[in-house]
Amino acid sequence: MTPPAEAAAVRAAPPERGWPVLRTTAGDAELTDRLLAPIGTTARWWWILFALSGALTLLYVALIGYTVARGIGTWGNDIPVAWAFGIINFVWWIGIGHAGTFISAFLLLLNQKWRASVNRLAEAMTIFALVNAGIFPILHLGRPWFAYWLVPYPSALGVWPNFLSSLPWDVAAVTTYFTVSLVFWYLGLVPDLATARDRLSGTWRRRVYGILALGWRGTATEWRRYHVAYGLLAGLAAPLVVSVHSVVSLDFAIAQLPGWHSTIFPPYFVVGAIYSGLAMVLVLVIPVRHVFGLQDVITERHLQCTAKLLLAMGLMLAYSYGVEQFSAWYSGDVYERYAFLAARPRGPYAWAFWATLALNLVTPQLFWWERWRRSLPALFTAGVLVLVGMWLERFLIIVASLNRDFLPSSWHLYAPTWVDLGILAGSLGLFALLILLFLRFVPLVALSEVKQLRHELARERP
Amino acid sequence: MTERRPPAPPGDAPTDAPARATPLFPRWANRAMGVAIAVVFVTVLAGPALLMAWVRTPDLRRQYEPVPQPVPFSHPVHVTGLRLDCRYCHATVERAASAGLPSTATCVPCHNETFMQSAVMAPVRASLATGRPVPWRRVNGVPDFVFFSHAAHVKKGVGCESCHGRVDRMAQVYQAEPLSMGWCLGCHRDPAPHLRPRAEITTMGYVAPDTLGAALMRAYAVRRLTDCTTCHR
Amino acid sequence: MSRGPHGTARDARDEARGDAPAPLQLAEFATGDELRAAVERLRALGYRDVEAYSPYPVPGVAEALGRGRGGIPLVTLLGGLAGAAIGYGVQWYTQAWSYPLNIGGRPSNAVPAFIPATFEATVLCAALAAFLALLAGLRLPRLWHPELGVPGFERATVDRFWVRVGGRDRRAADVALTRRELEGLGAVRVVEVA
Amino acid sequence: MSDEQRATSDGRRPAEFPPGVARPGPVLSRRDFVRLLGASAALAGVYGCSRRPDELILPYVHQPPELTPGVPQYYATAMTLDGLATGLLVESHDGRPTKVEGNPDHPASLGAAGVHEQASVLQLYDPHRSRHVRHGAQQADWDAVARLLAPVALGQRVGARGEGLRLLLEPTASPLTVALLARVRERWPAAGVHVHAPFAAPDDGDALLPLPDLTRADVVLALDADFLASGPFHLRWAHDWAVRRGAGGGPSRLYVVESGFTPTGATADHRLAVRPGELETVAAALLAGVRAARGVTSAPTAPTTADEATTAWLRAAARDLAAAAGRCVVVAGPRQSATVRLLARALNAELGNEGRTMWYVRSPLLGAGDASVGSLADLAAARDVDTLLVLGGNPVYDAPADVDVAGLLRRVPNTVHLGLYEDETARACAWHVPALHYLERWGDARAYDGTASLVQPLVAPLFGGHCADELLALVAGEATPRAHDLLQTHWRGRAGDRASGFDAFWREALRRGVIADSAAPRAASAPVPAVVPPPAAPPRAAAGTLEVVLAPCPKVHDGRFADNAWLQELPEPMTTLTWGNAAQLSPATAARLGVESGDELALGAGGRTVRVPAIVVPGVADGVAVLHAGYGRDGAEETARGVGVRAQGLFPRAARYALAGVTVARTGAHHELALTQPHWRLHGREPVRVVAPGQPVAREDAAGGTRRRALPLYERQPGAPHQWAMTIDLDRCTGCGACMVACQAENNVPVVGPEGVRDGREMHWLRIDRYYADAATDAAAAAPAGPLSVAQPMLCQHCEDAPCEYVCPVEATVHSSDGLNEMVYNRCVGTRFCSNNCPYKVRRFNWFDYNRDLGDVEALQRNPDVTVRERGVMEKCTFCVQRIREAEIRASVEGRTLGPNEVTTACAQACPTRAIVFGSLTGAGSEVARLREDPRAYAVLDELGTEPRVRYLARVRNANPALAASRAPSASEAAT
Repeated sequence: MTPPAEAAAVRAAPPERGWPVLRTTAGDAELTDRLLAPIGTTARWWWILFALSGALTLLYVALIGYTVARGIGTWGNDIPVAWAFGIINFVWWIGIGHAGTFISAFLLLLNQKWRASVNRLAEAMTIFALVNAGIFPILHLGRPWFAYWLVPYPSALGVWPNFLSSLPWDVAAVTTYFTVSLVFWYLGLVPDLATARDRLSGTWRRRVYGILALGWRGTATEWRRYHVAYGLLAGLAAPLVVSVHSVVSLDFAIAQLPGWHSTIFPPYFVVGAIYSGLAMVLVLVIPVRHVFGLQDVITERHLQCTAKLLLAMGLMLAYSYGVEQFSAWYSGDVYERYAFLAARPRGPYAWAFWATLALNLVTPQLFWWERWRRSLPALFTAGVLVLVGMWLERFLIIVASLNRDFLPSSWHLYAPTWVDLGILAGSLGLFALLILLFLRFVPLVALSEVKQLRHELARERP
Repeated sequence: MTERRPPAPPGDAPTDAPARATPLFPRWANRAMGVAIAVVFVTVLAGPALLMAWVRTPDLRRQYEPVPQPVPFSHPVHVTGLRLDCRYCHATVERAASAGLPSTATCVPCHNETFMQSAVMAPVRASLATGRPVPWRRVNGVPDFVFFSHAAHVKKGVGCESCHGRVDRMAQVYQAEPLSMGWCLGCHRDPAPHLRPRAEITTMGYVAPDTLGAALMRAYAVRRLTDCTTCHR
Repeated sequence: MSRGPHGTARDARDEARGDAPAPLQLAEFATGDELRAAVERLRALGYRDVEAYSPYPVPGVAEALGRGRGGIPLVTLLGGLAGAAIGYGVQWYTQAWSYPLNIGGRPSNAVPAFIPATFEATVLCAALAAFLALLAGLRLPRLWHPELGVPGFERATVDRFWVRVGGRDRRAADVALTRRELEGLGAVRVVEVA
Repeated sequence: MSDEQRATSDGRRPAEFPPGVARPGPVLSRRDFVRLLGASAALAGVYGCSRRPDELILPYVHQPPELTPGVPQYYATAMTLDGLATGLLVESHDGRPTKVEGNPDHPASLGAAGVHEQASVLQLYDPHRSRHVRHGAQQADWDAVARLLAPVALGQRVGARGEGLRLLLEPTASPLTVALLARVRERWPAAGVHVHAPFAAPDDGDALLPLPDLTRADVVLALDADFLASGPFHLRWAHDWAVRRGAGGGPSRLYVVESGFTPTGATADHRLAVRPGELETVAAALLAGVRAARGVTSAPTAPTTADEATTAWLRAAARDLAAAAGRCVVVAGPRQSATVRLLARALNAELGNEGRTMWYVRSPLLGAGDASVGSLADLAAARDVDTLLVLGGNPVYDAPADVDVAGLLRRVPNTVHLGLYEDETARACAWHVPALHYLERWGDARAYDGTASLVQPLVAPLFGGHCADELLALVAGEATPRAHDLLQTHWRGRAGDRASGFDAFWREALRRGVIADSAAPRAASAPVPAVVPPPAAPPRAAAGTLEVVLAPCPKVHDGRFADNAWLQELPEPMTTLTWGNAAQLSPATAARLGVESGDELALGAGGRTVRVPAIVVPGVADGVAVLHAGYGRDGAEETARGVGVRAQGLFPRAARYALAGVTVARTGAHHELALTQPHWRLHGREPVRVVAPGQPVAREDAAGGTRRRALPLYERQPGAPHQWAMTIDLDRCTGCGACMVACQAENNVPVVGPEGVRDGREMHWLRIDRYYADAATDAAAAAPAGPLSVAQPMLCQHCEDAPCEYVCPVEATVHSSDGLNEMVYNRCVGTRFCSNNCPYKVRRFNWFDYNRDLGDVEALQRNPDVTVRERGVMEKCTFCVQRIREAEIRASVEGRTLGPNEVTTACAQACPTRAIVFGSLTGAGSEVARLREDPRAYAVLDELGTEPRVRYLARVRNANPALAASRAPSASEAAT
């Protein structure tokens, strides 16, 4: 057969017959050019978004400076609510990070084909979310300039961090997670950077990509070992996904506060993390595939797989909520019972409780139906709603547990200040800024993997 | 070349791109890259290490740095020469947290009129005349959140020399020890080697027999005090 | 023992025989299947120092060339073990040895509390070990390679498939013969690397 | 909300921030910049070992023999309030008074010191004190005053006999002042002397003061008398009451009849809430009841009171009193009508208490029973006054509403004011002379029981100034009077006959703080007129009107302490309200008016209106609103200005303390009250336990299951010789708050201001929780017995398995070998995890740099033995570790071992009832070890296994069986 005929054969596979993971009709060269096209884009929308997110980032920097200069009192925190927005944002961002590693590592190990075209973007999302997640634990300190005291180094004082506390565990977990994610991401990038080096124009730009590509040539040896190492990293990253948010959950679970002191927290947090991360993937992928016209590479298949995962995670989350309430009731402990059965549904933050349930548990039920899994607006909206819902969940866990603990005499309400809100907005701005830069400078789809996938699919067809 | 091949996917028709002749990097780029990476790696590792070393340097702590005083008071002359006991001037060392600096009046009994006229004693004369104190400059100091009691240490048999060094040999007094928390802990964890009989507290160059430490620990009821509130209150 | 991209032990032996290295020749192929076929044939013809280049891993090529895992799994394992040892060691030293304190009445060597940080250290060291082992084994970064100057070779990372023979391989000593054989394998073109 | 927003959130926000309260500063001030530099240095790993700064050491030129630099000294002196003295020992660091303690030898103190005494040391360093003599708008000097009052010049204006001369004094019992006044009157026979203070002892010429002996009273009944927590002798009475309460043979029983809710009422076993107008009827009913119970013939039938329950309550109380005849006491509040006080007298006589548990002393106050001393009203009425000396006090602010002091001061050509501040009165006077703080001056004073003390200065006047005695001496004709000389001449006259000679007497008087056997003789009985004036019929509670009570604020009293940030931020004992006052209403009344806490009310009477926020307080009598005086100040005291509402403006002379028929209306405005404890209910929890006499602490928890002690999870680590611990007896604690101020003074605890309190950022290391039994908060507020309310001092419990410690990532809070939960400020990075995990929520965080903006003067009060905390670090109660360590060092210096009861904390030392006991568990005769074994001892939240070192002793409710039916006391009552 001659190539054109085969092309026709593939083209003949229409989207409605099954859910093709790849519908492109382009050849390797054309595909490469299309996927490299976003690099160096100068579209107007890009510049507008860049300006907006840049402005928010500047606000972020300014408010961080203000907080450090004037004191953490510029936030709304009080006693008993000594933790609030700072930790909420930390948990929220690090949770979002999880989907990237989940998609790239788990799906690789499970040999899921649809991973190929979204893992790059998802991993980028992970790293940028972790950048934010790394800022908040330091910023929320009373004396951030001593944050390095949490690192075990031989100081002239002769004292050390305390590893009974979960906070040094956090330092270890987040650092490890960030480093491994970065290495994993970069390793996956190397072949594509080489492609960029060889395909793009402009000597200096090519030199930059050339240096980053480390001199990759795509020899059989390179590919062989590359896959060994990549697989190992995936194998290491997978338990990391589980461990990191488990450790984060221990920041609460090792405390004895009613509402925190719960054995279901680690799995509960991991599920919630991946849940919010998948939502963020939807929120990012849908517009990106649209503006860059990648519908044939990132197909409806990807979106509906994400939607199914969202539904699954949502159900697990519902289970976790249920278990929390049940064990509170079953324990018979007066403090637990009050925290879960009285304070949350009827207390001062009941609105957050009910909003959390509505957003996190009701939203995903949409995706029992295929027509909703197909609908881009529905998917995008669901993503946004879940992101809000997960932020509120953390608000509930932290603020609503702290504000009414053991002794009624110390109960006190909490309200954020404009600084709190500004910093949250600023962190969103920084995240958006980094994503925009990523789109402009980095191949946003794993070229070699997509090509390989395309040829595999071609081979599978009769 | 007649073997059956599975169909190649579409779009593999050679689309000839402009052939580039010149390589992107010269041959020496390999070594350059290696060197660059090595440099980055070393600096990243060495930076913190150097910092940690630096905070332990005498320079940072102004150790061994003589402090010029308004009156060129010579400890060698008074201690070695005149055999004055430290407590003659630092009178409250045995009963108060502060060892106490001598009031101007303390100088008078020994320093007769004629000697008092010498130029170096001008500040002392001024102080006596105006009633304003002589502005001595601090040599040994700890931060405000550290509470140190001379009396407690002296009563437990810690000699002046242990922290202040051979003052009898210092023409100008300087800080002899680092006075860092780590340094304090060294002695608080294992006091025995640093103890001496109370009679020898002010002796300079005293060498305690090895066995003495343990005995003194019992005699003076010395405890290993590593509780934070021993010093931080 | 692994057979590196530029050979190792065998090279040494050739070295001993004092042979001059054969000139490198590159052959371009249109599809991955042609590449795999070519590689298999070259091996059958007895070429020892053969390397294949492809924009994506072509199934069977690495196997045909008998490429190994380069010992990366072992290095990773060792890295992980070292990480575990360091992780727990640091915690034990700081909490139970250097300055043991009464913290909430807990024992100083609190094994359960030391698990999370130990685990993280393990993963971190293992991952870094794997990455470094890969780079070291492939002798990367290496910005300059002789092939990279060859016109058209840049498409090796885009949509074309190349084979290189020559180097420390007596079978490739006869340039003309090798060239004929390569063309015989259906190469779009054959280039001799200067 | 941010500072900036908060500034606008509340109309009554003070114009200026009080001393020591963080102000919203520039985004990056120079100091911040310097700090950031320090931070970067710290990032370089240099912190704690940074380059030693260049410092000077300035030794004495001539070393004072009695002084050792760095070693504090104690001097005895006395502080007077409303003319009566409390003896004190004041700690001085290198010449700076830093801390006030009670004088164990003084009858009014017995070693305790109340909130006002504790806080007075801050007033000494108040930067808002006036610093110059002023005449009109010009700055003048003392000589000008001397010229003004020089006999010749004065005579020309006020006439040869001083017809135009008037003196207005605060109540005083100072022998020197009284003597000087006598000399003034010799010199100016026609001069008028007037005394005014809004809350001084009765001014109706009654010269006899009741002096109950509470150590022997099995039954005590208080007629609207807050004798445990306020008044000139309350420290002593609280002590005596606690002694009897804790003695063997069962606790005493306390009945309280009152209209507001006071600490005494909360301490009562049975409490009756009545409107002020009903009190005379109630007292009469009691007398009748007692007579009936004692079978006295010709007992008049008891007047019927408002309702059946009240009558039943009174009958039971009367029977109980009668049963304890000779072993009981009836006390009436000093501000009650003569009728009530006479009825109380009659009751004590009827019960045969006189000479047993009840004695009387002649009031040492100037003008007591002396018609020649006029009142403020007389003065305001006086015509052709030429020269008026206002020696202390602030009548323009606190005079009864219908006494026109401002007009008087406008009328009089020469008005001279002596005071600590340029207050409202000073501004209305032509002359102002800065007064000396009592820690700056020489003088003398008498206590409630007549005991005399010398007042000696601890520090040279900070801002210059003079005392009343010097001014009086001027008027009496002395050219250059000096208080010290005046005092010595005065006492030389009286002490001359002592064999030992004057100098010995002088030294002894200064050393002990008490002049030997100077107390007034006790009278065994007081005359009771044959016919006690019949009780006035209680006013009909007209619909829509309230009876409003004016009470001295437990914190700022009549306003004289309004500039004291410690007292402003001290929670009011019953409401925990800080930084202001509010109209206290019972839940029923509030419901009837449809108001909630914070809603602003307009209270109107006699054409005068006061707009004040309401606050709902269970236990206040229905139809009654209680207002605290001392707020709404408008003087030069910046801390006080604009805080709260001036309640005095409502009350005419005829009804100084209680006004009926006050109209009430909602203004619609709402204020966010600065409460430190917004929640009073227990929600089924048992932080406080209440038991019947002899009953041990309940072993059942709320769920009904038996409470098992949590097994210790970890083996104890070897400890030091001493193991420090504390017990707090809830049956002795009245919640007066002295411990809170003592702690604040001892430990350099900063003040955060009203915004800080609203944001839940108050810094008190020791707080006093106030719980109300839920049954009470809901319904029974109106029930005769009133609600059950318990105060609980809550501080760091120094848990042996402390939840805060294991969560700190940098080992900034760890456990010491002698059982202290240590907080290392300089190691803290401020994660605040410890606070989250503290089930008692006793940890405090420096949200801002509260100490940065301290003025140089205020900084002088700081205790040099305690680190001043910087921004961003956690702090909390340390068991006064600085005292422990100092004591240990002192002991080792003296070559002895430290006794178990030798060290005490600031709170325990200040407590008048000795409710707080501190010491070591080890060692023979350890009191705290003994109390830990008491059947009433329990640990708060012990089910969490924190093993606290603080143990509480359950509150005892010694109910009268006859009344028990109405409310059965039990642990569950406090819990459910």
